[in-house]
Amino acid sequence: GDDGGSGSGKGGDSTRTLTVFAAASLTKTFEEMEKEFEDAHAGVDVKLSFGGSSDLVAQIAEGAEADVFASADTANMDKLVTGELAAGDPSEFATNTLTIVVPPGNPAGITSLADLTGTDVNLVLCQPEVPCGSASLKVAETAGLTLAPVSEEQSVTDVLAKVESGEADAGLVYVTDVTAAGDRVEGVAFPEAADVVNRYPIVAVEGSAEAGLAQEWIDLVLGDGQAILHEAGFGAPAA
Amino acid sequence: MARTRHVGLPRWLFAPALLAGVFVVLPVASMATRIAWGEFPTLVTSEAAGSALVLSLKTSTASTLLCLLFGIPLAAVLARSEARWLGVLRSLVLLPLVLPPVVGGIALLSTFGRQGLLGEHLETLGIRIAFSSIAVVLAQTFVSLPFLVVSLEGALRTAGERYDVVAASLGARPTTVLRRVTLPLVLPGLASGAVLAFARSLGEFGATITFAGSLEGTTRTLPLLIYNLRVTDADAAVAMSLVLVVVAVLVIGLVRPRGAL
Amino acid sequence: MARTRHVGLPRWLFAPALLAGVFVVLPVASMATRIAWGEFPTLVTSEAAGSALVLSLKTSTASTLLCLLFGIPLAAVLARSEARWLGVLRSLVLLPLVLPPVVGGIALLSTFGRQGLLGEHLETLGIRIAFSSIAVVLAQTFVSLPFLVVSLEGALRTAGERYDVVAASLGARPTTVLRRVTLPLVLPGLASGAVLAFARSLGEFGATITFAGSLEGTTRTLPLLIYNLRVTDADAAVAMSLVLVVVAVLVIGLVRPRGAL
Amino acid sequence: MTARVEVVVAERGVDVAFEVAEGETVALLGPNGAGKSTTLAVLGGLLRPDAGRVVLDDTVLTSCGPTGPPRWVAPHARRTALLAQDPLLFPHLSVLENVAFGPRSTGSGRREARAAAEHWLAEVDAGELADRRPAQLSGGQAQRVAVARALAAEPRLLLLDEPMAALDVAVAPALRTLLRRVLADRTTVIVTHHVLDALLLADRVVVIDGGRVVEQGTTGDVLARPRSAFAARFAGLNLVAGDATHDGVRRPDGVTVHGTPGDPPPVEGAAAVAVFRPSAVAVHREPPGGSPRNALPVVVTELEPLGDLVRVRAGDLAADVTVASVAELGLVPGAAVTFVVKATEVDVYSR
Amino acid sequence: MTARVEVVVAERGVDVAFEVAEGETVALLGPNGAGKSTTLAVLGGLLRPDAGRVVLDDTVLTSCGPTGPPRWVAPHARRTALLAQDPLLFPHLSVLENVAFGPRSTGSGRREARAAAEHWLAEVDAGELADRRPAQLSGGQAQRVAVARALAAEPRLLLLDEPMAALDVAVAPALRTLLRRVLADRTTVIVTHHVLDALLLADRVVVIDGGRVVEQGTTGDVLARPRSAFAARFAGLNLVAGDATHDGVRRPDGVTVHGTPGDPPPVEGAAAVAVFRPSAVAVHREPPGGSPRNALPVVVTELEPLGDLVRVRAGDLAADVTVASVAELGLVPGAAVTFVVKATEVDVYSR
Ligand SMILES: Nc1ncnc2c1ncn2[C@@H]1O[C@H](COP(=O)(O)OP(=O)(O)OP(=O)(O)O)[C@@H](O)[C@H]1O
Ligand SMILES: Nc1ncnc2c1ncn2[C@@H]1O[C@H](COP(=O)(O)OP(=O)(O)OP(=O)(O)O)[C@@H](O)[C@H]1O
Ligand SMILES: [Mg+2]
Ligand SMILES: [Mg+2]
Repeated sequence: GDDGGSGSGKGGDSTRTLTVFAAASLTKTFEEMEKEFEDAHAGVDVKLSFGGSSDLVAQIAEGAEADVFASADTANMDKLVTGELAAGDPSEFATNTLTIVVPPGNPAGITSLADLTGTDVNLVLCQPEVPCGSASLKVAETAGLTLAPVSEEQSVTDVLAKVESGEADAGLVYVTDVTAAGDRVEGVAFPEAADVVNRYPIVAVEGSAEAGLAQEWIDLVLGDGQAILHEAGFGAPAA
Repeated sequence: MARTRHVGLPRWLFAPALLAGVFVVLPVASMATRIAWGEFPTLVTSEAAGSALVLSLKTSTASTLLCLLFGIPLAAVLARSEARWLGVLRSLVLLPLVLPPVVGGIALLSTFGRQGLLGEHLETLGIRIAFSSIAVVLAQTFVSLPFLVVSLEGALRTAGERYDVVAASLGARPTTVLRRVTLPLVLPGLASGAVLAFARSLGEFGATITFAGSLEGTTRTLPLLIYNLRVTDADAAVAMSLVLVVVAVLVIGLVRPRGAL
Repeated sequence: MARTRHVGLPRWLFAPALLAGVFVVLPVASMATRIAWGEFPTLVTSEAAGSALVLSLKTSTASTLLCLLFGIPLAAVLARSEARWLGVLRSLVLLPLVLPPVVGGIALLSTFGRQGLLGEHLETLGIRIAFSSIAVVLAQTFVSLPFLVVSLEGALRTAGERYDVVAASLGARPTTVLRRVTLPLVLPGLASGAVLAFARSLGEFGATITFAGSLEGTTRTLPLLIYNLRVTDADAAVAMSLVLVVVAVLVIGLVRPRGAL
Repeated sequence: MTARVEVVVAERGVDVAFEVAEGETVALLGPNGAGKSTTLAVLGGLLRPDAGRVVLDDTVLTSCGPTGPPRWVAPHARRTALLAQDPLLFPHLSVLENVAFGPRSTGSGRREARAAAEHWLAEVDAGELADRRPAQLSGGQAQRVAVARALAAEPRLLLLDEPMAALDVAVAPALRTLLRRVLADRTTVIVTHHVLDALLLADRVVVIDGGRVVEQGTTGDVLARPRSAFAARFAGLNLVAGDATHDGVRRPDGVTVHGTPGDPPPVEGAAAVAVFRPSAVAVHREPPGGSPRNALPVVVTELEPLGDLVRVRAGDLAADVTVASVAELGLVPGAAVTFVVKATEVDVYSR
Repeated sequence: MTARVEVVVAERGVDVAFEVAEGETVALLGPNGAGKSTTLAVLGGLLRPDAGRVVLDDTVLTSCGPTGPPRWVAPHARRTALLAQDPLLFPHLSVLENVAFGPRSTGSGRREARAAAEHWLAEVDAGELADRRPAQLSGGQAQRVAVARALAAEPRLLLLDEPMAALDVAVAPALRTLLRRVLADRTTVIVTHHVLDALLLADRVVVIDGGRVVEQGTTGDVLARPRSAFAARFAGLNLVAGDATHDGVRRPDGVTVHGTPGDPPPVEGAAAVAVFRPSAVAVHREPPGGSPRNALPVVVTELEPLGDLVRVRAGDLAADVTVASVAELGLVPGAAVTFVVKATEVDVYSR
């Protein structure tokens, strides 16, 4: 990107800017789409801002200039919609499910969700307040298990870091996170995961000066972008 | 009573000083105005809040003591020795200041973690640091140590060595000089340093979450709790922040020696 | 050449000093050993890395200057005036130190944000601060100011007023005294303070992400980039952290006056 | 510049008042801790007294306590350069910059200030030290530079606290000559412990003891006819205080010293002093008969060489005798002897 | 304790060597900047010389440069208490604690140290200051406390840098008497600018000028028969240096001063000095005839009162004359006169 002085240098100048706020878990996929989009739209500079979905909603509410918002859950998207900051209805563009993540070689020999309840297993989860944490609780609840983590991490990244460093024996994260981490961790799929599906909605932001471009970005995500998302481990949208 | 007159400060100086004060105080004050004071008591007296507060105070005190224990010698060596390699060490001590705390946490993991440089050996001895309160203290010490060292070294340099020399010539051994002359003379600087270290420990978040994790009663200090709350209940987070601020101001106000910062 | 002898430090002092040094340096070193050095050049020369580095240096320099501009007067007032209410102000200045940076960001938003105390009025004037590079500078200034003020105030107190009084009696007006006597005498303390402020600005993360967001080229400073990278590519994050460290050490090494920290 | 000074600093037990006339040099004399430096600090505006006034010409510089509305002029606006007991050269400036500091601060241009600094440095014989840092000076060199710095500030009222301390025997007379020239037409208050400084530099002396002015007057008067014990000691004279008799002074212990009453003679019974030179005192093993009418029994406390003579001290009193007599009389500290002085050598006047 | 000292500090142009015998007190004399404080700093271990040795009895305290293996004993292990030119009382300790610091540091118990401190404070007449902070002392009081602190440390070698500076006329003799008693059996090096201190306290004097020892010897010898200009000035004598003639000294400018050659007489043509007292000098308007054989044309530079007399200074030379003659001759600075001195009053000896 350039080093333009403020949030978005819009107008009829040589470059137009499209600002996309997206959940952190979308970083890799959206960065790939950015290239594609910029190739297809000469003179357009896409600026991506990643963060926790709730942070991003708060920023938009505080006046951050965003054209598109892609959330990692429906709850935060609902906040945007109730705040009358969404232009139109959100569209779901991906889903994600949980998986067990273990260090390479699976030293603790975890094979099922029930194995996580072992007393000698150092288990880390996301804190209940963030989407992957609440999903983890739900999964355990449906399976009738009580999980006793040694730490409730702030984000998926922190869970991965703990497992990757061997500090924890196992954790619960999204499939896409395991895919992104490559061979630094291993995933252990478990059947109960299908009960709790996380949905990713996207919407154009109210008052965007680049409503046209915003819609084109959304179209890309819903269209050609699906392949990129699939490669990263995301499931197809339900509807 | 007769009073030594201070050299008056230039009057224009008060304008930027006031601005600086306002710049620091106003945001906190305006945040305070947003609190739903009705719910405040329930919010801040919850069990989670209580245990986080106690943990924060305990670990911050411990890490401040560690900072004093190791930081005073380091500052003394940096201020008084003239060896070349100390210049390098002096820059290195600033590392935790520039490292984003999260990266500091990663660094600590790569040293004291289960597969870390030292952690491996500790593991075989049956000692595990990660996910324990000790990890919290280590993380806080790591980020706070430079504060103590830098302030104290500055104070030691400003104070100079004239009185140390007199003490030595009166027969005082280096340890006696340090204890009875050097440190008492830089008490204001030492106090500032300790206060900075304590405050930094109390507010420490990134390294703690990365290195120690977040579990109520063991590793979830007040800043970690505040971060948790923020996702679900921004008001509660702000309320707890105010508690943190008040606690810090109280502790610092009670502890600091007269005349020192 | 004849040399003034330093009073020897007690020998036992070197043990804890060394331990302190190791405790700070070892984690960073052991983290460095984990870097895939082969990819290092590509990682750190990416466009994103470049623009983040430039932004970080620009904003940190700006905020250090702001800290000096407003912090020197504040420290002078705190150190030299004896008014009662200054005791309170002195505690309040420490607020940004204890506040978890994220909360500091919230506080800044509630002041300078669109619906904030001042932001509202600025908005009607067509000025919008939040989520711009100015917001980055403000966030950094907010968290760094206490460092400068506390170190400088400590140094001013340690230096005392004897020379100021002499200067005044020779006819120097308060401004002249400040410029030609007071500040030059506390140069080591002032330099330490500026270095601390710069370092803290360079590493600032929480308040920035909350108050300024994370937009490449505008608000995504090096720590924010590192945070982003951590999600996708932990190795790159560590590599960039090292870049940050090296930059900080270089800048500090070049800038600091001789003899001062 | 006429200066009027009234100072009360309760904490230090100081309560003094005196005046300095235009162009006059006043020496403050007194024992350690008498309050001399305190008085200078108040004059220079570095200490706010509990009560008192400092008036320079018609400007009230300090006024507090019951007398009139409170007033305070900042030190820098007083133009009263103070050379304190400690040289306190600015450690970060060179010697030349130190001396140029005053002129620069009071509005001189860079070159002008530099020229003035060079001039004053040369005057105190420290020209070759111009480029040094204060840390590279010896004690006496620093003292000289501090004197040059105070003089270069060209103050309306110059305050010098022991400016000649730490100077070597070769420099001291030269600096004294310089000060004598410089202070001739300047209003100055100078603190000193040396009689030669007072004699050569001061028009008047003010003697402070225990925080009170015990005596003041022109230098010649006070040193020739001291009324206080300290001034007598300072002038190198013997002084016996007591009540006036018709031809002398009766000490509280009953011993009477006879002498020549001054003009006017003291009223009988009033407080008076008898003053005589040590060289007028003869020392005897036994009280002698004969014409000298005063015989004071004393115990020798110290012996000091004094040129060809020996000064025999016995408490407050002193006698100058030849080396031969010391040997002859077997004088050692602790010996009980009699100090004998002719009444014609003793001046008696009221206190 | 015998001390042997050889010190080279190139940066300050100092290169001196001397010895101090067991129990002896040596006075270091010399102009400002001569290197006196530098020498004390090396003795006390506060400065490492470029070359030199300090040997106390058989212990090598400092050794560096070409002479033997390098050695360095830390200041605290030397037991050489140094009273520097600046009192430097510890500001955070009370006066009593300051004085007790030395004893406490060298192993005395708390009560013992306190008792010692009280004793020494009383000795310097500062007992009532015990509970004050140094900031609450006057200049002279601080100086006295600093003396007490140095004495209380009971060092093997005592180093005093102008201990009598800043003292008032009443305290100075008492402190001098105290030091005289205390230093009698102590090995001490003392720096002073006052002839009385040297006379009363020192067994030997070492005169340093420009960083070199220019003269040393027993105090009496040096002060009575000085060989260096500074020592003559210090002793209050006139000194003319030049080449020996058969009965005098020829100055480089050709003027010859005749006198009484000492025993042994200086070799003709060798460096020699002529020394005479100011009181032996008569001042004439015109060169007189008659018996006094020495007539030195001079220009008066300063006039100083001296008791009943007036000291007429003309550059390095001085003459003491009566007030009456000053008036009669119309002596003022700048007047060209002739100093006349009888050859019998002039001592001539080799340099
Ligand atoms: N800062 C202070 N606080 C309290 N008392 C003080 C302070 N400074 C000096 N004093 C006391 O006040 C009295 C007067 O002190 P001052 O310094 O005026 O004496 P002085 O006449 O200058 O003596 P000296 O000849 O020793 O310099 C002394 O008894 C001293 O102990
Ligand atoms: N720290 C220093 N660095 C360099 N030169 C110095 C330093 N201190 C003193 N000097 C110089 O060294 C010489 C000797 O100084 P020293 O202090 O020994 O003199 P002194 O004989 O004690 O004089 P005084 O009677 O004035 O105290 C002087 O010319 C002085 O200027
Ligand atoms: Mg004084
Ligand atoms: Mg000296």
